[in-house]
Amino acid sequence: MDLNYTQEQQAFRAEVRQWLEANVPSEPLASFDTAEGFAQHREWEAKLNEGRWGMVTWPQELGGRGCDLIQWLIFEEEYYRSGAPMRVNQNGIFLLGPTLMEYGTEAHKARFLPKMATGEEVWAQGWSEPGAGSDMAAIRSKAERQGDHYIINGQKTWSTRAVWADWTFGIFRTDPDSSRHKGLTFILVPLDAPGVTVQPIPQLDGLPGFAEIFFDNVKVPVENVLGGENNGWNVAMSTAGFERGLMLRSPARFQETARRLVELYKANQESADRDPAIGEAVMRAYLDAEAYTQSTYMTASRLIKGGKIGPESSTNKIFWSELDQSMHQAAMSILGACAELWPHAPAAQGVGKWLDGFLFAQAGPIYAGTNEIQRNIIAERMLGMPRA
Amino acid sequence: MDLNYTQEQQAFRAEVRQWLEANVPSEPLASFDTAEGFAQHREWEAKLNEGRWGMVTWPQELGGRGCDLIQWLIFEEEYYRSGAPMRVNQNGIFLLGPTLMEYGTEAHKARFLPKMATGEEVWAQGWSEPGAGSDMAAIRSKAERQGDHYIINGQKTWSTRAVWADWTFGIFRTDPDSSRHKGLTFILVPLDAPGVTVQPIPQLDGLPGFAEIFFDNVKVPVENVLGGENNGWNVAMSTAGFERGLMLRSPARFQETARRLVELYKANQESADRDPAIGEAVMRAYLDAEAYTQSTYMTASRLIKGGKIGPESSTNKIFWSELDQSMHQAAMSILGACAELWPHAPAAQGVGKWLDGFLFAQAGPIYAGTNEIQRNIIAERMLGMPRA
Amino acid sequence: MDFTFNDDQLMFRDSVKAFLTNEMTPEHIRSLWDTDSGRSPEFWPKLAELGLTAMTVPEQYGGLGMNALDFVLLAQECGYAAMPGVLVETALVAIPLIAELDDAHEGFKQDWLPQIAEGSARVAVAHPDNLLVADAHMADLLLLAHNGEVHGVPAVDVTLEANPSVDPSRRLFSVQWTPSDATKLADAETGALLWQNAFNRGALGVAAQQLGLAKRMMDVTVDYTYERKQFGKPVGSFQAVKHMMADVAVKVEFARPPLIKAAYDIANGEASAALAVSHAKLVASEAVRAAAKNGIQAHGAMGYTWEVDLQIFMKAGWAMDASYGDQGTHKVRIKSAILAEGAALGAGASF
Amino acid sequence: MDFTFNDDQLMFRDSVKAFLTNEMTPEHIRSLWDTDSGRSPEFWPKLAELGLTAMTVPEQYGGLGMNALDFVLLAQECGYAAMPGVLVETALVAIPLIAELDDAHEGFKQDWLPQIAEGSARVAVAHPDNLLVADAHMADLLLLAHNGEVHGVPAVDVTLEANPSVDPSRRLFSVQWTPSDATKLADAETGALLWQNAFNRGALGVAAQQLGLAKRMMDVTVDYTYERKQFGKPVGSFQAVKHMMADVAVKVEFARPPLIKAAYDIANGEASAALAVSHAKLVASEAVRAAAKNGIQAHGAMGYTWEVDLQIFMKAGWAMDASYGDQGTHKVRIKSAILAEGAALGAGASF
Repeated sequence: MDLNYTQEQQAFRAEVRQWLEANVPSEPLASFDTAEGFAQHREWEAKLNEGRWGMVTWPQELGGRGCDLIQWLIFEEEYYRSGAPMRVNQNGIFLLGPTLMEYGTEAHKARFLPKMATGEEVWAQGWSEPGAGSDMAAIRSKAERQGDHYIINGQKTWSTRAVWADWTFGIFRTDPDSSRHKGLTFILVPLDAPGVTVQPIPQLDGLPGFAEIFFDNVKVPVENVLGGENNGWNVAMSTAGFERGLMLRSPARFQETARRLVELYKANQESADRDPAIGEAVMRAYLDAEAYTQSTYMTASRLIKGGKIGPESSTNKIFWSELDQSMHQAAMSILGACAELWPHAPAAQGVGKWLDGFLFAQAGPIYAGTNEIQRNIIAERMLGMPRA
Repeated sequence: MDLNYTQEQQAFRAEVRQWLEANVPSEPLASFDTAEGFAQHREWEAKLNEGRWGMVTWPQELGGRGCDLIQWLIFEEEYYRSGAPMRVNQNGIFLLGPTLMEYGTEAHKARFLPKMATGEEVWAQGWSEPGAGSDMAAIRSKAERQGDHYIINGQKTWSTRAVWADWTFGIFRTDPDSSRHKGLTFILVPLDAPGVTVQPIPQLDGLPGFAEIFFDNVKVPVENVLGGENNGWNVAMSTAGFERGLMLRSPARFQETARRLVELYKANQESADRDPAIGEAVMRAYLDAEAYTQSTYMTASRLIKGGKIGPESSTNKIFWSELDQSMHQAAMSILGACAELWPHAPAAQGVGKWLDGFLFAQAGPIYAGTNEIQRNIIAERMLGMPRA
Repeated sequence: MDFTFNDDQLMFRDSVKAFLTNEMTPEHIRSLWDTDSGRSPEFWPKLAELGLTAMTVPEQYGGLGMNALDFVLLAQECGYAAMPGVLVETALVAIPLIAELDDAHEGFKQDWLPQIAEGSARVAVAHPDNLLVADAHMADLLLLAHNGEVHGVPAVDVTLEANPSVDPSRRLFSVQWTPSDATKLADAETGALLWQNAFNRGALGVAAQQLGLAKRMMDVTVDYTYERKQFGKPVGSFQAVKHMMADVAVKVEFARPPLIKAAYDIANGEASAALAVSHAKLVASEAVRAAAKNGIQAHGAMGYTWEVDLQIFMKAGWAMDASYGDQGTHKVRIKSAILAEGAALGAGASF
Repeated sequence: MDFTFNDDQLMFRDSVKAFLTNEMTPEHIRSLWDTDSGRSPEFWPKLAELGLTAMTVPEQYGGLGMNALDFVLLAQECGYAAMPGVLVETALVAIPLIAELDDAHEGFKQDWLPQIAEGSARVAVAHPDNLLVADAHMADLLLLAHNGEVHGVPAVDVTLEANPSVDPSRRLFSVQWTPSDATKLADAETGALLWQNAFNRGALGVAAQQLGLAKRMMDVTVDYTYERKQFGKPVGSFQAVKHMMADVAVKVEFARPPLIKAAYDIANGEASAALAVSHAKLVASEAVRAAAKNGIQAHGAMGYTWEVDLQIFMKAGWAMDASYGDQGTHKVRIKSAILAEGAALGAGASF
């Protein structure tokens, strides 16, 4: 055990920091759930890619830097620390990218990875279907093989980024007689294909953060299959494993929120301390963000040495999502009468983006597998309790 | 709505207070989970009965005072306020007593109520059976009719007070072909009958607060049936209804604990305030005890006007048991290094009976139907959510 | 000792509930969100017709002479319906504040109270403990604070600036105005008491509405758990979902008695009113937070959408949370009351 | 940057775990409860044989020269087994405290450390921040505080009075003794630092044991949920029971990294050690409370009995909760660290 960064790691951090200081936009971008903001974020992805900072964990030959997980953590720390824009293309970079590298042919990689890296093609995920939610095996959308094509019919929902994205990936039932996890195939579908309709779903803040995608006889070439016909569940699990794992919920995000919360608290300590629960929550935010960081470093160190992520990763999902909720609730409590105001309200003093964050934090315990599903997984697979 | 006590109610309170001041033992009695303490408590019941304060809600003609629920609340307030001993015979007075009045014949009442009132006969409850717990319908103990007797075989467990009690009441399967709620009969059984073996169950503090009762061909006359053969479930529900309802969990108990907690906090405020969660918990204790009292007065007022207790009474069970747990946890936190010490430890300063109370509070969310069962009831019967 | 409402109180509550169920549907609320004022011109007259604007106006000014206890059940129903606007604040704060002015302002009372009672004039209250003024844009009269004094200013003499809230139903304004002797209704000494009473009544009103909102979130969520299916079963049949709703039910159930007690104390001028109000407000706020958190969780992803009605009630509950004192304000009042030397605590001290 | 233990550390942990699983069974612990001393005379020599008493003794005194990081996994296992006695306090507090004495006490070190390493002498620590002294009755030497000074007193020169704890395994004593120049090992100035270091190491030891206890409560409860049946099914198949155990698992899982970080900081003399220790101690205490609460609940009535082994672990966890600082003590240290001007917070500041 050695909790010091190596000289190389320190140099890497310095390099990231320097580039970000020079390149992070001075004005915050508009929300990527708006057309304008989406375009701005796509541009930012291109800029990141120019500096080869877009997909640092990808191999060198694919335009990445072949960073290991510790380097990735360092990159993320610097990224969040710099206040750089949110990644509009995380579905591609963190979910589909690694899946393509594992299951894709050379042709797949050549076709999809470069444009993913530049932000030229932004990916939406197509996991859930209506009435299924966290039950990923309840897939009813069909892909029927016709010669060298599939004909896709059905519907996906809760597809993040789909409103302005270019492509989606998801699993479709290719064996009509199958049920649950069997007979599914992982397919890549361009959102501008004839027969695709994207129906925005406005979220709590009124912006279309996700969408329904309708497939009406959508024709997709068999080349768009990843990992082979009827093998979709395995491919999807590898993708979802990443999602549930550490790649998407970088500790840096929560550490920065905790830091901002401490600042907010210190700036309002006298009024905040009228409610002792606030000081407690602030302390808790710092500690939990720290524990989450330490835990991630432990996992990263273990994976670098050849370890595997197990069902204990479900504890992560619960921990960060509840942390995020409670940090934002604490901020709302500190803000008091200002908490309900949007930042452009004249009377809103020092509210920052806390209200946005508060609303977004409500989704944390729901998406990427509800926390109830995660608790089932922990109980059954980690603790070995009897199935229902 | 009128939240003032009437003159009669005030006079009643004064009368209770006066009697208790004159009669409550100056030294605390030993625990009624010891032979010595049980005898002392039985004596105290007799003394209460002499003053006609033993079963104030019973009708005048049965030796009670015919108190309505408001008077009962006043009595309880004064009782807890005075620091009088715990009631060793509450199973009789609050559970079986009212059930006898509802389902008993005149002969039953004449035979059992007076001795119950004097404490001459102390009652144990015989609800649970091994492997059943909160599932009261999973009764396997049998009572076989033979002429004018039943022959009882089987086993009860978690029988509070059974180690030193004289009688037990419970339900037994009289129809061998029945299952679940059907074919059960409510029977009164003397614990000194041949074939009865009482096996103490030591609890967390090492004392036998409950027991297993084994029945080996125990012969009981049919007169000991309450409410008729195969009608036991209804009789038991009426009894359990009282238990779940307000009669056994008098708000006064929690108000007095909250008051003692406030005192403990004030006496140790400087050290306690190092942990802001303590001040919060103390405030919460007071508020929750108050809310529970108000709620009980609302229910009592409603019942006096002819209302009924519904499934919302399951919220009571959760509320008082969690309140009791958190109050005692707060006390342990205030006591710090002294919290773990028994009162007779030389270094134990001002610990009172908090450790005893803390251990006992752990049982609250379990007995009288676990809080999980209560939450099921609330969800299904009060909120009308779909059954599993 | 009788801790129940009388039949009149319960019947009036039922009729208001029925009225709001029909008139103030989620669809209607959403349609109001898209309007400039956020208010329907036909609605206030209907409230007046029902007698709601006259409830707490003293009889000599054309009102019904009812008190906070009579009104509290109605305030809960206004919350349950997420009714936009300031009926509750008008009945519990503005009207009593005017009625409590001293005799020197009898003319002011006669000018305004009858109009308010009949619904032809509306009032907004700029309580000094609140940051902004709700529905100032609909008001004919504003009650304003200046160095602790109470002022009454006609709408024509103020300038408003809108402050958008997370709850699109809620219309909040900063108010620019100039105090003068002509606008002064109470000096700072009298004002201190008036504003203090107004604060307690305002907090009671918010608590009542929040409790109604918590109940509504619970009800719409329970309904939704029949609709939403996972693994082939309605989510409401899963024990985890049941228990999360049961936890809300416990909070709602035990927030109600303190609310009623607070209303009773205010109506009867009890010394315990401030403590009772703070208790009620704190637990109502907690009930809202729990109902929102567990409500959205039981809804799953739908709970995070604009489409599902839950958002209407969550946002209303969140938005008014710090109005008339945030949790900290009320915790301070509670603690100072229970830690005071000689505070009446323990069994027998509640009533 | 490598946040993993090496193979030696893990293998030693495994062998200690195996040893304790065999030797320190719940049945054995119960049998010790009934003895006067609460300790088995054969057990300490076995610990010495395994090298556990020598682990943290510097090599020049016949020890293995290991540090807090090497020992922390073992301390967790001691907790997991609810091992009675003060091995953890000896290794993490007593031995380092003696080893840290200045050169003037070289003779004292040479007298005691080799004996402690080989298990022939035992030490008890009366840390000034603790109320009582654990296992003073088994000690040959007591390290005591007097006005901030450190004193070393042979057992023959002290008088003990027993203080029964809720945990029958725990044997606590008040100590009567007379300080003298002959017993003094450090003056108040040096003592302040020594006691401070001892406090951090003691808190680390308690945190490690508490975390082990929380894990054990989780494990025995999970096992029990197969045995206990309700409505014809093992209670562990009910979602409510699963989720209550999952909640404990989350707490245990996220209490581990802070514990390891604290051990690392102490072993490496990092400035962040005090903060790290307080973090570890606080969350370990919370894990114990949650594991006890949910453990007893999942056990049902059996959890409240003397018969079920859960009680052994609950009581051990509760009893040591305030040892080396209660939650308040550690919260104060955490808050002052994170609210300090210029505190390093946020992304990139952890290591």
